[in-house]
Amino acid sequence: MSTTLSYTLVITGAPWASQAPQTALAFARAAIAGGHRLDRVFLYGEGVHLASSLCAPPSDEPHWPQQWSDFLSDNQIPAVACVASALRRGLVDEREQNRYQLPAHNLRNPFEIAGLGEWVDGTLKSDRVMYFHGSA
Amino acid sequence: MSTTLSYTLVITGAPWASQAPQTALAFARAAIAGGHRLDRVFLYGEGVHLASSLCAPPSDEPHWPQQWSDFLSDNQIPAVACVASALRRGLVDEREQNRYQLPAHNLRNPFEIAGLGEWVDGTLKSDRVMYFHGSA
Amino acid sequence: MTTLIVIDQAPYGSWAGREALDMVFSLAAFDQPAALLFTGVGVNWLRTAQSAKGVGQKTVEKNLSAAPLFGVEKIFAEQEACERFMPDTSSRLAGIDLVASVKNLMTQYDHVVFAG
Amino acid sequence: MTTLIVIDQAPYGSWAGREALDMVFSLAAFDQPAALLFTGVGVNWLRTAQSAKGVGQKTVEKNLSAAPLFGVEKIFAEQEACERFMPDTSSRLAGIDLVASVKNLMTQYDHVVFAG
Amino acid sequence: MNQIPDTGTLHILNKAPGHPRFVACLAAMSNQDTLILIENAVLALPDTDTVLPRQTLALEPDLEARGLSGTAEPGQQISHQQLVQLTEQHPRIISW
Amino acid sequence: MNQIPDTGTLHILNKAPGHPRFVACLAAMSNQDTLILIENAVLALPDTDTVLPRQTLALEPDLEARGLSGTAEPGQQISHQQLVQLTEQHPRIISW
Repeated sequence: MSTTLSYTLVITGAPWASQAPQTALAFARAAIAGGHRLDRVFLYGEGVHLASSLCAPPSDEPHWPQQWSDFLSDNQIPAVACVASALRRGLVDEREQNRYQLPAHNLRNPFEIAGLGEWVDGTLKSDRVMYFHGSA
Repeated sequence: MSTTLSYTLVITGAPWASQAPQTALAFARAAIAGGHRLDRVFLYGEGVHLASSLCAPPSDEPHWPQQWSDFLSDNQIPAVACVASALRRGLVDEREQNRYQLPAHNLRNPFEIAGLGEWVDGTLKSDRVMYFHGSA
Repeated sequence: MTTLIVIDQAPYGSWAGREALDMVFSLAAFDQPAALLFTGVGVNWLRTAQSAKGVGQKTVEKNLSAAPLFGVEKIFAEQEACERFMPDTSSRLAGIDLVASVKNLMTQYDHVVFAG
Repeated sequence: MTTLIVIDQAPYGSWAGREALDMVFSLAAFDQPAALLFTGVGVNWLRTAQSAKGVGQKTVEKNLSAAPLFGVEKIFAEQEACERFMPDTSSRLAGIDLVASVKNLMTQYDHVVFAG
Repeated sequence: MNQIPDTGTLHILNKAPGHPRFVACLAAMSNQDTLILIENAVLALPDTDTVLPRQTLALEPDLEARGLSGTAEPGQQISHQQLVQLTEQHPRIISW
Repeated sequence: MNQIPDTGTLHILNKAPGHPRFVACLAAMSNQDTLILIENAVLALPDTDTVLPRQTLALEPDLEARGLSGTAEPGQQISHQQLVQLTEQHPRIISW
């Protein structure tokens, strides 16, 4: 039971549209507490909305993008939003803003934008790949 | 058959997660072609993602936020994203950006941000209120 | 004009149900007659002893209890779904009107609206 | 490592199915063994004569026909769902392997993945 | 397009067969009501497990996208223009 | 927590009863498999219409949120920590 395993977490459900980001965060915390390693968090499809820097929920409500950012930074875990999913849905970093001549960028730190190759890499290198989908 | 009616359209499904924005646009065009008036388009829940100015789908794919913007401007139809839905999901105009000290704003022209009162007003004043939901 | 807001989605899994509540409260705030109907798995909103802290959310039970105070005229629930998910009546919130026929109830309102 | 990507959602209603296709193509591009399985209403992806211009989209039929060229090993479909939605076999795309037991097929893959 | 009675409720359904709201919609329909299948719901036409109400119409672009133009009777297919006309005739509309 | 066999597949299900994928998940389970109900799927416990597999567990925070702590047997409720342990023991995991 005390073996250290490596995990890739894939989140495909958006905050507010699903519980996926909050369930994934609780799982991630428990995995770290259990002595495991998180190789990478990969946002896909609707899950990319978790990486928005512009969410401003009421102050007495949970702020999942903020909670995720803090967790990722504190534990130095790489997190990637799939570029194709993100561009369609309006999640861009400064590089994509310039490339597509968009009026702003809204990718929250420390999320990065990259391709599906990062997911393939996770399926090859991590001991476990966990998926957190929407429930609708 | 030739009576002119007024419509409020409510869109609750997001582009790419649902067909709601494209179905609503086809309906809106047909309503205008049929001699009717659109009082207002109201984005609610996940539907607020339609108002993003940062979507950059591949050039050979439909760009629903752009199509909607063009349609609204050409026909001078007011369009409103619900403020509570929008703030949670990271859709903000310059005013909300300043109020919540956010790093950018991403509300597409000519969409505006307002409260549910605009929806209530629609249910009271328009002859028909049409809802376009997600299908998942 | 009377409006029936229908909630047929499970609680806590998404924000859709809360946004339906906001709609009904908004109608009531503008003095428009409005009622709520819970159907299917949506009736699980009406269970007692909810405690959502562990999923990082606020418990919706309180919002529902406040509904009459804010002018929401009625809270209805589909009887068959209540019997399916909450056969023990003590697990149901008080003040709910069970309806045997969703079809008949819907015909009594000018507008029938889902939130998403 | 073998992966089975499962599509159980209807075509054109959302982007989820297309994003599942992107996953399977991506695996194939990195020379990883990958197959597709269509179940439930998802089998309607496999119907002939699709024409999505009227809903402002590109027809997915072509993407599917390209799957073998891009190295996707197999395209499976749940037999029961095909008989339910496409009883006339002439309305089904060619090159599909019908499976009687989704359960048995899934046990033959290391990873079984839904796209959303 | 078939003769549409100008009474009854217009039910606009966009969920695929098997979705809980698909089932709920059919159960809530009265005899004088009209069902319009749009988006994923047009898959109800070829579905051998679904019994549809007598007065059922379906949106043509959604049928075409899914390769289903052939499964609908000619009078069952409606354009967006005809959908707008139906909403003129029906003050009561429920979008499922 | 019950004794978990370290073979078989771990099925993690987050859809409410009545969702097509809920039904598909149950149909895809073998005898040696384990079912974990999370999020909306915990509503399967009080659902009098659902027959669950022998080896069914449910995530405690999701049960508590929905007022269902009382409907699960004590050994059926698992924490996130225990869920992580189950993923250690099961190389094959399907998230429905």
